[in-house]
Amino acid sequence: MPFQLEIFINHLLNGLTLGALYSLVTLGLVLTFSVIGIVNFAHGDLFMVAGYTLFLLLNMSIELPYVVIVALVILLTAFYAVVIERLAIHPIIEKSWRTHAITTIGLSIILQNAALAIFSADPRTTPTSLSNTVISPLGIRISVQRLIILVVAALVFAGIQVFVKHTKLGKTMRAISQNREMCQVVGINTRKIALITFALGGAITGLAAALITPLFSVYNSMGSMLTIKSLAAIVMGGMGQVNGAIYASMLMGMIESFFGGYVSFAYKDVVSFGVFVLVLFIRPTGLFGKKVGL
Amino acid sequence: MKKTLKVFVFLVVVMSLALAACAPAATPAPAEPTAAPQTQPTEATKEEMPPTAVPTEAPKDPIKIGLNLPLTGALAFLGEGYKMGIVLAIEELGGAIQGHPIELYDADNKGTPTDSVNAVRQLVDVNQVQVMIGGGASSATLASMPIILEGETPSVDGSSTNPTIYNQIGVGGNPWLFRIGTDDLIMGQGYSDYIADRVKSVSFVGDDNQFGRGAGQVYVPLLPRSGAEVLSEDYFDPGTADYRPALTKIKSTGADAVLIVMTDQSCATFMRQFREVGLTQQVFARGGCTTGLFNENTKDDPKIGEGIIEFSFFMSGSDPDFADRFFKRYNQQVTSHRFAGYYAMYHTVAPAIEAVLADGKELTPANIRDAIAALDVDTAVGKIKFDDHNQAYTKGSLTTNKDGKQVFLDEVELKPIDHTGF
Amino acid sequence: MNISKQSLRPFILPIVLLVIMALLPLFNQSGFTLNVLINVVRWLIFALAFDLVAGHIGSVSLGQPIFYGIGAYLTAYLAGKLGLGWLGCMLVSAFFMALLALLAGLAFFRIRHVTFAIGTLGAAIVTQLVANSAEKLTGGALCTTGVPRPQLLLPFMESAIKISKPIQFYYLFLPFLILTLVVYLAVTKSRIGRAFTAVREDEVRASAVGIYPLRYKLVAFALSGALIGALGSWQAQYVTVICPSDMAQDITTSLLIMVFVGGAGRLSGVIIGGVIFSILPPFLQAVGSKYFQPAYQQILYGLILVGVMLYMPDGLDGLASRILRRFRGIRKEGV
Amino acid sequence: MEMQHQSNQPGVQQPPLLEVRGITKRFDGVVALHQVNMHVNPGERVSLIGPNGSGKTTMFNCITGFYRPEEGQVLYKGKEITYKRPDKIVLQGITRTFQNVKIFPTLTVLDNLAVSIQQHQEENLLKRVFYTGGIKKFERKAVEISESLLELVGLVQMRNERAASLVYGQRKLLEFACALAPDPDLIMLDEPAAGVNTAMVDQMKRLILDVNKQGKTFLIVEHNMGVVMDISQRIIVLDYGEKIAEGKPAEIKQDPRVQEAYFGK
Repeated sequence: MPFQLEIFINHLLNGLTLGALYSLVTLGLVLTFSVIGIVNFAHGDLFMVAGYTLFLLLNMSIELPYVVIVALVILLTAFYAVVIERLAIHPIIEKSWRTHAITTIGLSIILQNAALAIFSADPRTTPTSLSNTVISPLGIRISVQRLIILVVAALVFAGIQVFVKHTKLGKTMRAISQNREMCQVVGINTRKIALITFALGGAITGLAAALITPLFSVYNSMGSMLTIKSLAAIVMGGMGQVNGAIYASMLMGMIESFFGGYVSFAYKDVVSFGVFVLVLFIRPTGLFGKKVGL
Repeated sequence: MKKTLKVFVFLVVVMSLALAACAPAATPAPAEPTAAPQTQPTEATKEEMPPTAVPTEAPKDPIKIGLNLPLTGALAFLGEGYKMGIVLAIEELGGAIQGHPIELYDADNKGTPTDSVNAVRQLVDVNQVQVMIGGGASSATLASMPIILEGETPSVDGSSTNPTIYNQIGVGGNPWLFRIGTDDLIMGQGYSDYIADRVKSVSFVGDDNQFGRGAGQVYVPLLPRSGAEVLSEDYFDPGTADYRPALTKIKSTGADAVLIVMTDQSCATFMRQFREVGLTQQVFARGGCTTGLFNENTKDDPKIGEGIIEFSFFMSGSDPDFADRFFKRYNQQVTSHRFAGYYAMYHTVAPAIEAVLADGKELTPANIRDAIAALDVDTAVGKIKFDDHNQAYTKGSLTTNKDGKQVFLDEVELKPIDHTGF
Repeated sequence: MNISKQSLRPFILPIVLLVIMALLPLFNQSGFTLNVLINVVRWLIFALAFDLVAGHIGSVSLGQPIFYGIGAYLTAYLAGKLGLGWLGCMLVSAFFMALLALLAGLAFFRIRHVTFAIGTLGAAIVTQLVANSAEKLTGGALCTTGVPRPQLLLPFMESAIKISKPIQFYYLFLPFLILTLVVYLAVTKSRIGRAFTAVREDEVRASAVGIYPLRYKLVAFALSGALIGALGSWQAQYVTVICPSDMAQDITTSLLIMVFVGGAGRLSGVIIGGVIFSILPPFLQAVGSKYFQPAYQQILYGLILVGVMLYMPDGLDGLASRILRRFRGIRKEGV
Repeated sequence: MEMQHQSNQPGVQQPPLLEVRGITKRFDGVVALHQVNMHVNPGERVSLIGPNGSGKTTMFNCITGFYRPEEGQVLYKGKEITYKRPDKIVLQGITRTFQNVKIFPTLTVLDNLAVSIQQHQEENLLKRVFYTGGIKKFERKAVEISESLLELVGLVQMRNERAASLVYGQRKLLEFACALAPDPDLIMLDEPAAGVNTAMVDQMKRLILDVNKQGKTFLIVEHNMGVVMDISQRIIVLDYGEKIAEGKPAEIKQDPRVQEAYFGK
């Protein structure tokens, strides 16, 4: 196959959007992991619940503008996250990682099957008018929804940088992520911060779901793969480094796009997970150095 | 002390939830249109619908029918679809056949071989059903075949499309399994010729499951033989994939047409992105690209599915009346699995049982098996009549989408085909 | 000395279990019962092998189904293409899976804790995806079918017995559970088990008493891999079909529920969890399929798992022994 | 190099049991130890002191193989052990305790001791699997030793309790007993008197002196100056990763550099 620049640019763009998508999903998870030290195996399922929320809101009898719906999904997902934190995470927060992992795996089973019981196994689509509006700058056709994802992802990452470095709450979170015990000693209420972090992670996940599901569909077992890809990104990014996880997500998007496009789709996940497992062996501390914390 | 109390409270909560789990089945909630009907209709058939037979007679022995279907896991939508069709069929039968009330027994095979063995064991040994309806995953069917043989209970299968099965049933060794759906090889021959008559090259894309992969194994070698080159072959996890990279690749291969083998939901997502990228090739499909559910999922923009040519069996176009009844009952569109479930029950199992009763014989699994083997029923999709490999040759149909609606193009007679080598 | 008294106690439960399991078919020989019993045996072996790693050395490996799947595929090749007997298949599978576990262990034990769990999960997914895509090797999503069933050739017999009835499978399978229990007890109730505990609780401290943690982790991992590989080999010959879904994550989920709800790292816990959660699903299905939708069942298991983690971190076994202890205490006071 | 220490002629001073030569250890550019030399003679009681963060525990970890120093050597009985694994070093006869008391909480008190002994009894893994007869003998021996040590530290009545149920002081005693269990030549204690009451401090001091009389060598990190002065024959002082003084307790007390390091100017 001859090299075609247009095709290459298309793959690049696809990789970029896929990466943006993965990193938006990863962001919520890496925040809670970094600040609270909990690996939430039910994170993808929270995304799924947010997706169904979007589905219900779009199919209400009153038609709301999309922006309002996005805001509602963000708020509701943050609320779900808070409920989950209070009921299941809060009581075990001081226990071992093993307890964290198994509890959240249990949560994941509950959420997936509750969704199955309520919504049946049929995937639901949540198209918006934006996902069918296509523009073609420079001859590359792309839907407005996808562009919005790219722009919002960039804004969210920039926002997180500002938040962590320049707000009091952000600085506190950063401090906790770097040294939990010391923070407890100096009187920071780490439990309250944990709750806030969960809410923030939920809000970002809600935003991600509200933007991304219109391009795809939402179904009960979709969370597993999202959780696993996010976890892989977090590990590759250096266990809890927010920026590292974002870069790793972008890398996975690029690998999938280029390997799938030029070699084989059947093996694209094999390759992206293969890279992840290799990184574990060669650099267990992650690809981007071992700076601790946010 | 406080700890013990907590444990106690927890146990009470779990127990009450266990009880609560029964509740939705016992008291059907007012059906929310989008929610699947699940057990509600089953209950309805059993409790609310009195047998149509003369009420003065003493109740006759029930007919026990087992469902060996994937009800959870990745293929749950298949099992649910089957069940919806079966439940509708039973409702239309009035909940009974000649006064014998119909009882349904579920067994979840999760679409996996191991659980399929468990499921058939349960149906045969515990529920002691007289006949089973199965379908969904070919691997599950293959694993359950020894148990079906050993349990000596007939099973009617709607959509295990793996050609291997053909060689193992009927004279192939297992007289208890019957297929009303044709397999990939039988369908593939006709459709490959049809495609090759129209285009010179094809890009193949499929769901990454038994359905898509199984079709790939047939079409990728058959198409070149019919005269159309296959330029790429790719599979995707149903639902998850961002198809854009694949679409970009298809664009770069420059194939004349795309052959999609996907179920309804993946196809809707795929086609949406297909249009986004601006591809204009002819789209051939096999599976769920012109179904009611597909059109439902793309109703915001009917242009998405416009002009797709699809080859399928059990399509609503071939029995529009049934499609209407189905929509009325569930407020959902029919799919080929929902269709297959209905046909397996209404046009296969029910006539066989009637035949047994008409002959004045006992309703034993063996008698039902013989009756199924002897069936010759005319339906909207052709005769249900089994050959010596227990295969019925229902008709295939060609359909397309026009203005967001399925349009019936043509029927295709399917013929027996040599299965050696599979 | 009290040590001898203590060393007897762990044998009581497994012996009772084995006696019950060996005698049960005398009372009920339906294919369903036997199939449930076969499943109990299968899950118990799986859970015990999983517990060697997750419970005893504390490395929660979410990749154990890899050994199961590869063992099964290997058997399809050995039995189907090379005509190797059933026992031979199991032994060869066990050997190669132990070898694979050693190699994988050398790589994966460089990482720890939750990273280890995530890494092994990643490896499990890669393996499943490869099995799904490498159609020439595994049949892909269409599965490998037609694995021959075992044939038993006993001395003084003219021709081999073809194992096809559930009861034959069951009694051929049961000794494998006995072997697993013996291995499990021999390892965990000995000095090696003490070293396992040391490694699980504190690797630094373990090094400081002369224990090389990696060595013990490898021993546990290889043993677990061998047992699970043999189990996969067995299952392939029982079901005759092997699919990539046989390595799916819900197997790991079931193992986690059995081991951690029952009580990780304790034989009685694994037995309690394994028996309950391999009998409950088919029982609920068979008795209450009208009422118990599979989705509700799964929700229930999820709730139990979360609830146990929140309120009974020792699992059902811990709860049982606490109740027993209290009961005994009351009786002693009364006397 | 090794020749130096093999002079076993009478009259010549015995070679040191442990010798540390020019150890340097850095963490992310921060120098924790810089070119430190020190030695411990057989049968001696040596204390390693210094303000917080002066590198005492780092030195412990370098000797016992938990850290890999960037420069320098550690010699034990004249043989280099610098880059050996911790478990190998233990088997050569150096045991240690930890600053933040490490025991195995779910093992019984007796098993905590037994597990400290077992690795020394048989080093070959294969032997452990196939040589069951020997194992039983080893096990009896291990229990015997453990019982006598429990008597020594006064924990006999707790023998079958889970170690998790011990209070802090008892845990320290157990850890101490574990360090004695495999009959080592050099015992390294990291703050044996920290966090326990005065009675326990006295018990600890007595234990150390008693065991030392039986010929065991001690290297101790300790903050409690009273204890250090009472039990040490020689004291080594670290500050900012460098050795600033060494000598008998009385000399160290007078040393101006030590006073400066501890109390500032």
